[in-house]
Amino acid sequence: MIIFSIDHKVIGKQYIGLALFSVVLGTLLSLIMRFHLVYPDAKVRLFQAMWPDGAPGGQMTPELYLSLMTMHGTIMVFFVLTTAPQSGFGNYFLPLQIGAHDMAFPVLNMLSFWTTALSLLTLLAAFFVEGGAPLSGWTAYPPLSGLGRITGPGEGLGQDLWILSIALFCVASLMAAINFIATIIELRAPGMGYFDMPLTCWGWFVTALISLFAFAVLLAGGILLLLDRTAGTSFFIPGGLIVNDQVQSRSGGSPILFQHLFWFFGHPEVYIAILPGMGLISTVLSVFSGKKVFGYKAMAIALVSIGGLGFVVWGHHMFISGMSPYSSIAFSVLTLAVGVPSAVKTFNWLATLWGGRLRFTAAMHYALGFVSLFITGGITGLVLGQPGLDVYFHDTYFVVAHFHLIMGVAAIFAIFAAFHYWFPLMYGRFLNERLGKVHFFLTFLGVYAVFVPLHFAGFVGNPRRYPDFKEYEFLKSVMPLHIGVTHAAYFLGAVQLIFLFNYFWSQRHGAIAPANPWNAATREWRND
Amino acid sequence: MNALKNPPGVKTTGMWLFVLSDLLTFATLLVIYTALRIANPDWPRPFTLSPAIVYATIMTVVLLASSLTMVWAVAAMAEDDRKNTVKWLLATIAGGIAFIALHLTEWRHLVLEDKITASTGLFGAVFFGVTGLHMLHVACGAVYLSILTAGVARGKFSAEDIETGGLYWHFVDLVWMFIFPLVYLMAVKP
Amino acid sequence: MTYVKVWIGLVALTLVEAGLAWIRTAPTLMLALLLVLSLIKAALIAWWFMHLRTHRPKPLTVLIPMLFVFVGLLLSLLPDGIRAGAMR
Amino acid sequence: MAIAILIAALAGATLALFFQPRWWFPDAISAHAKAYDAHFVVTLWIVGCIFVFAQGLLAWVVFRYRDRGQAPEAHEGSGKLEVIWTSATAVLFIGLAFAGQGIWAGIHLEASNPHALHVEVLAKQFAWSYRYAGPDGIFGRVDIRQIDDSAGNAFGIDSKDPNGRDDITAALLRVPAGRPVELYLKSRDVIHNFFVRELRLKQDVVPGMTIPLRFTADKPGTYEVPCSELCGLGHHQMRSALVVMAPGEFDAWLQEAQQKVAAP
Repeated sequence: MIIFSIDHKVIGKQYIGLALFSVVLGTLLSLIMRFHLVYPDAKVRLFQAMWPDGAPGGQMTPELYLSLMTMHGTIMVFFVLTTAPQSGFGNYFLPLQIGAHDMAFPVLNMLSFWTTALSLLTLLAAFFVEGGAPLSGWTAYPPLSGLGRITGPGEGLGQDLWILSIALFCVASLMAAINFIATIIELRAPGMGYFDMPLTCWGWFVTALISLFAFAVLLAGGILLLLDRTAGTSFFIPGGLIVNDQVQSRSGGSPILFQHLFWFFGHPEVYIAILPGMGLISTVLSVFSGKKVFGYKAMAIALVSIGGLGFVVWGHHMFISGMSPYSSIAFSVLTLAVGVPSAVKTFNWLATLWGGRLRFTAAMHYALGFVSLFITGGITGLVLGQPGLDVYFHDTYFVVAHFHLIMGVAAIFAIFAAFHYWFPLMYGRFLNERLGKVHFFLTFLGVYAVFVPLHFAGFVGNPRRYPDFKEYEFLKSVMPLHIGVTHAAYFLGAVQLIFLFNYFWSQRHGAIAPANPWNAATREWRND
Repeated sequence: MNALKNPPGVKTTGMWLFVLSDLLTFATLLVIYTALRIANPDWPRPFTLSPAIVYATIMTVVLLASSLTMVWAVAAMAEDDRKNTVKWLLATIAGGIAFIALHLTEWRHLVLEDKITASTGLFGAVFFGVTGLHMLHVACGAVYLSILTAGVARGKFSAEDIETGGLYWHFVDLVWMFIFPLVYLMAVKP
Repeated sequence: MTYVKVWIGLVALTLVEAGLAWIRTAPTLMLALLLVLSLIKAALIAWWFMHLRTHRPKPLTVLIPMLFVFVGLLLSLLPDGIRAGAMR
Repeated sequence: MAIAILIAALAGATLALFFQPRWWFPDAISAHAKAYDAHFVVTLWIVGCIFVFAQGLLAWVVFRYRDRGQAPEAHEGSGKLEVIWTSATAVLFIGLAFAGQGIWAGIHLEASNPHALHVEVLAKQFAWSYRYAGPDGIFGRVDIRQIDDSAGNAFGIDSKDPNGRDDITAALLRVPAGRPVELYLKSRDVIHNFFVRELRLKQDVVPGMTIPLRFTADKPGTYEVPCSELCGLGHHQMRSALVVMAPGEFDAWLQEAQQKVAAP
């Protein structure tokens, strides 16, 4: 029973496989989007072959672009950034690191994975139904997403499937969260206190706690939105609407309430993506500088406070939403406060390196890249966290650059580090170090080349979620920037093949790894 | 594989975690209800004291009674008295089914006679949304307890398994303790 | 028979709640009273029926307050409910 | 070693991009926009210094402690250091949060000006309409059953309400320079967003709500208004413009528009 296995290692690998599939798919979608942005009039036979309705004659329609964008965001946030670092590596290594024989509930663990897989299938099914995939973005704000097909293509069955997929994902994540928390609380090896756990375990622990509460709220939001669509309720739909020249009979709801529910989940979700990475990076930096993590306790406390503060800052996604302006002030102060533990972590990472003897393995490269990206992506939060300044940047490419750097690319660098670091335990062989370093340098360069220029499109005021920029005078000036970014994105996409090759090739042909090749102190490397 | 057994207490911890998370889901629904009600001062209050509230009170007492039998089932299992455990579990399931039956009768009444459905306005949406989700939990609980009952009768399951099932059942009851006053009593005709 | 006593208490509180509706208490006062009574009932169920009393409280001492914090946080969307009503 | 150079080089390149003049904010055309720019520059300096300091330190540490066979030092932490950098960043970040509130207060917390020009803004998939109250200064009642885009009545102005007879609807937002303007943002279907780059203002237009937005534009010109909240497949084409006119010109335009409305 390798398919419905209840072994945490197998399930961990299954999650990683699912995330790999999703990340390849999500990346391809983004590359197609980047192409359309700079060559909106191009006719591509391949597009027509793939989407006969969405790209008649090979020229992509705006609705196809927007549905690709929605799917890219959903796939990346949920099926890559939430599954790989937490459910993937967490499942595999958490029990090993705390000396447990397995997760607390192995069957629940298996169910959680298969619910996630079902959720992914449901999401992908949206591509193939009438009207295509939804185009309301990964945030799915009603009324656009709440009224059914009348608001546009993809808003029929496609949107229903999307919500169903998210609801399933919530259920799966809740199961996983229960499993992680129960394992950490109950199954730590005798004598291992909470403050004896490696920081990776702290990362998974806090992430699971965040999931337990954040997904519960998203689940409620998803249920209500689904009721609005299918049962004719009007939780999020106000009265007096005329959509597509038809008077709507609903009344009394408020669209802003959905945004509150969504971001009550949505902001902690950012930390779900990055906290396991933070834990891992602390470990990798410490192992390869030959020192203990500087300020272990402060690091653990910083993880907990980031997780906690992460729940009180969701309003900074809603500064321009029509939310009470007084709430904005409170959310703003709290938002900048969440920068403090993040800065503390950065200082501690630097202090961990300080005075060490740095061994530049591939994993170490990714870890150092993570720190650099974390700084670059993080500090723009100081701009966006101020409501007065956010007013200009909200929904521009500045925001796109900010969150891709910090929750997208930085988290993925942590995943790369995890692969290189733990591959010997997972497959008994090394990932090829030389290929890994080449991949690192090209990726690091590519990431800066793609995302740093996008900030400047934001300075011009370039709104995001536009299929093309032909309509506006002021956007003509950013076209050279976008052309450059698109080409950099192709470069970046292409160099990922190096990693994929390395990953599959090394499973069979990599150098055989001895026990504890990195000289690490944590439990998973011990032979017992 | 799972050769080693978990220490005692893991299952109840897991169930407590589920309960906490699901409580937050229900709390979210109730908070949305509150926000919508604040935004709509003309919120309808369709319930009469008799028969609607009397009926809902009976439903509440039935659900509470099933919690009491559940407590006894857990206590019996703790003493390894499987016969009584099965008896009290069956009583609990009966209570749950009675609750669902009463509830469906009430729904039928609302839909057919008061012409309130989920799509007739925010009151109907909240009422059917919240009570529907709760009823789904009761139904799942009935199935869950049926599995436990069948297992206990055949000598399977430990006291902790029953305790865990009990946690779930009491949680469903606990949620109703908020739904009854907020959804029913706060919607009595002025 | 502590459980029976608790149960009688729960039923009695339920009847008190229904009684509040019967005597047509003013809505705001009634809401406040109902919330207090419901919390008491929920606490009784958790404390006695769910064995919170004897459960090793380790994780729950942190997580139950957390739940309250999150519900409190959710309440911060109420101002926007008011605002949505006022700006209609 | 190589990675230290790369980190430094990429940080330097990022920094260098800030000295190009091509991709930057458009001109500020209101007092608020100028205050915005001033506060942004302050923030940018703080952020820039942190960026240079942190990336520089990272590159230097990597370079300095590269493996040369030295023995790693054994320090595991220092309470004193933690306290210092935690409190320093807390003061800096939270101070910045408070410093930034002035800009925010300038958008939403200022009292309505009694002499302001009132304009209703209506968004729908995928177009904007603007309504002026006309000489009586009162907006006519709205009846959604009378909405008829082809007849030019996007707002659904009730034909029975005398206050509505002199209401002027327009496809562009024309305002006089120097006079306070108060917009009332409304949407007919989904959420849209009203964004004027030169005013540094952006506000969601939420169905079911009427959201006020105040500004005083100083510089005549035509400024594009892109929809900035995803509203469906025509989102990227939902374009409008703010036309700031010299006060005399604006009065002439208003008079002409009024005559058109008066003589059907």
